Amino acid sequence: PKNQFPALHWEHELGLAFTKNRMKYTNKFLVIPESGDYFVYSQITFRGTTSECGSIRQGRQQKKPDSIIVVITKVTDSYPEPSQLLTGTKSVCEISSNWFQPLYLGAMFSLQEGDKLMVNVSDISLVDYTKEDKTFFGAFLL
Amino acid sequence: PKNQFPALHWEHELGLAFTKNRMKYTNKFLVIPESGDYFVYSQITFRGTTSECGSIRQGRQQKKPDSIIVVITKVTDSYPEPSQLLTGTKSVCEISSNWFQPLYLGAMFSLQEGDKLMVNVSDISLVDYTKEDKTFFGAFLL
Amino acid sequence: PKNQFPALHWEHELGLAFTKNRMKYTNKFLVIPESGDYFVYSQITFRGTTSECGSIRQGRQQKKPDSIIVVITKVTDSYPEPSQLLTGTKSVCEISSNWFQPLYLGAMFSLQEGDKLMVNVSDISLVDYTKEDKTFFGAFLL
Amino acid sequence: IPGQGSIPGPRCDCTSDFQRRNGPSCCRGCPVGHYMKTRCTEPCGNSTCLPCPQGTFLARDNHFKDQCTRCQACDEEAFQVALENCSAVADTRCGCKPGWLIDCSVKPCRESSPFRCRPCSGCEAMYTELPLFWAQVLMASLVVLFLLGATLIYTYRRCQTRTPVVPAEKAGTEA
Repeated sequence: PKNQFPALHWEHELGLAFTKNRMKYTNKFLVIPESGDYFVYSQITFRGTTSECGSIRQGRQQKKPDSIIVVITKVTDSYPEPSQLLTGTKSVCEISSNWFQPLYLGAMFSLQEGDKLMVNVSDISLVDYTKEDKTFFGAFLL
Repeated sequence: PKNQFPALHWEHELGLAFTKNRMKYTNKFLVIPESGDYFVYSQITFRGTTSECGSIRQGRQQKKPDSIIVVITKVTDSYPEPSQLLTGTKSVCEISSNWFQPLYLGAMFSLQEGDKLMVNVSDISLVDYTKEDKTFFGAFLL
Repeated sequence: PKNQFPALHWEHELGLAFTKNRMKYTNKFLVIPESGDYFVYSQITFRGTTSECGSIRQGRQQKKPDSIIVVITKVTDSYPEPSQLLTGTKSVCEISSNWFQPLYLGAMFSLQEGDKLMVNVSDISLVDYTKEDKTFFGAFLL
Repeated sequence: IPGQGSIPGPRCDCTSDFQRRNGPSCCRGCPVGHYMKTRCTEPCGNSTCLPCPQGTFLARDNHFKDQCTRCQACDEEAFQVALENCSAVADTRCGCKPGWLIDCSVKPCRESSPFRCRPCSGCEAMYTELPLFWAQVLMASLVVLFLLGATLIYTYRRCQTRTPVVPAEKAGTEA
């Protein structure tokens, strides 16, 4: 499969989260109830402490940055491999003691009934899962 | 209330700005005209001169970053406290003489007639309000 | 025209790309088939090697940052000048050997039949066009 | 009391604290820790209120909210712990274990700012759930009190030494 990044679990009933009109959420996947054009979106807030790249020593050679990646992936019965619908990728090389930042994605796709959508991230330990207004995932039929 | 961040005023008639289908804008709030599912979005462009965090001195200990935060908040008659619908939060520790960057948010919510939406920011003095295509706020019924 | 930034070419048939309901794509433009309210969005992933601004030398004075800019522009028969609908602008001063980051834009506009939309960027050589899930552009009628 | 009979119910004019207009009707709101399932059906009747599900809360009383708020989670990567677990009436309160200090992640530090917990080696188990700002206020006031006490003791001692303690027999000779 394209990316072996881990997929996120989502809360789909409590607080601001909801599913309706036969849209189902099971085991990390949003399941598309009817074929049509959907707007799919997600924001992941990442946070971390500063990496080696950001520690600056005099006259040293510039370092390779770390990176944060979020991918919205489609899994479909009609093809054995998942396909990457949307990707947000950013280099991280902060000089401060810690950092945090969001990656937002959103676009329209033609999806088939039964297609499944999930969100993969490069490093789950960097995901700020503490509040539902910072990290979220959704889709709606147009 | 959760965050005491200041709310922004918005132009709602001139240029690209408009309200229609009984969507009202009054005193910093978009007022929801009928119950339903809405896509709510905003982009705030922030800009500033470099903070203490970004000034690098040899062998110094890593500094704490500043931060920029945007929150889309809902105020409703049915509950005495506002609720945070969407939050974009990013650390800032730039080494350049000045910096500028946008935070974008957008998601779908079930809203009630009479609900009010506002945009709060951590520091109004950092908001680039000079051009309507850089900083904007909107909502539409799905 | 307002900004002389170069406009991007887009694939509109292969892979995830598609046009339907009389929405046309010709020569860098999406052409609006019927008047109405449209949600217009785009993500451009930029990438580069580190600029002079990010090279740190002891006691040097802080440098001006580079910048990345994406503009969604409307061209209309009713007015001789294009108008900037959405702008994403970010300063870049990375200390790592290379950097990459996305800028996302999306909002609702009232458009007229025949209006044309294009995406301009500050520097085409910085655009990561290698994968369709990283850099995309679209619009749909609400 | 003669002629008590049926006492007329409270007036249904939607002005008393417990009767509030919610949509077309005037209803009694839901108590803390509950969400509104359905509105009241007869004037000034009770809304149907159900307890907030596990992992959600509502801290205010007499309301008409139809959905409880999600509890925040503490950031384990930042060594935070739940000083108070979420209940149906209050959000989780995140802080640091005793003996660990709150280290705000940003400057300036705000109430809602992210923070990390750092082990505070060599300091006694100070209960660290006080936000940093209040910890500093506490420390400052302790120092002020200490200084005040020291000056009082010092001036008291000085006053004492100035009034000579004269042996009884010599009293009266020194005017």
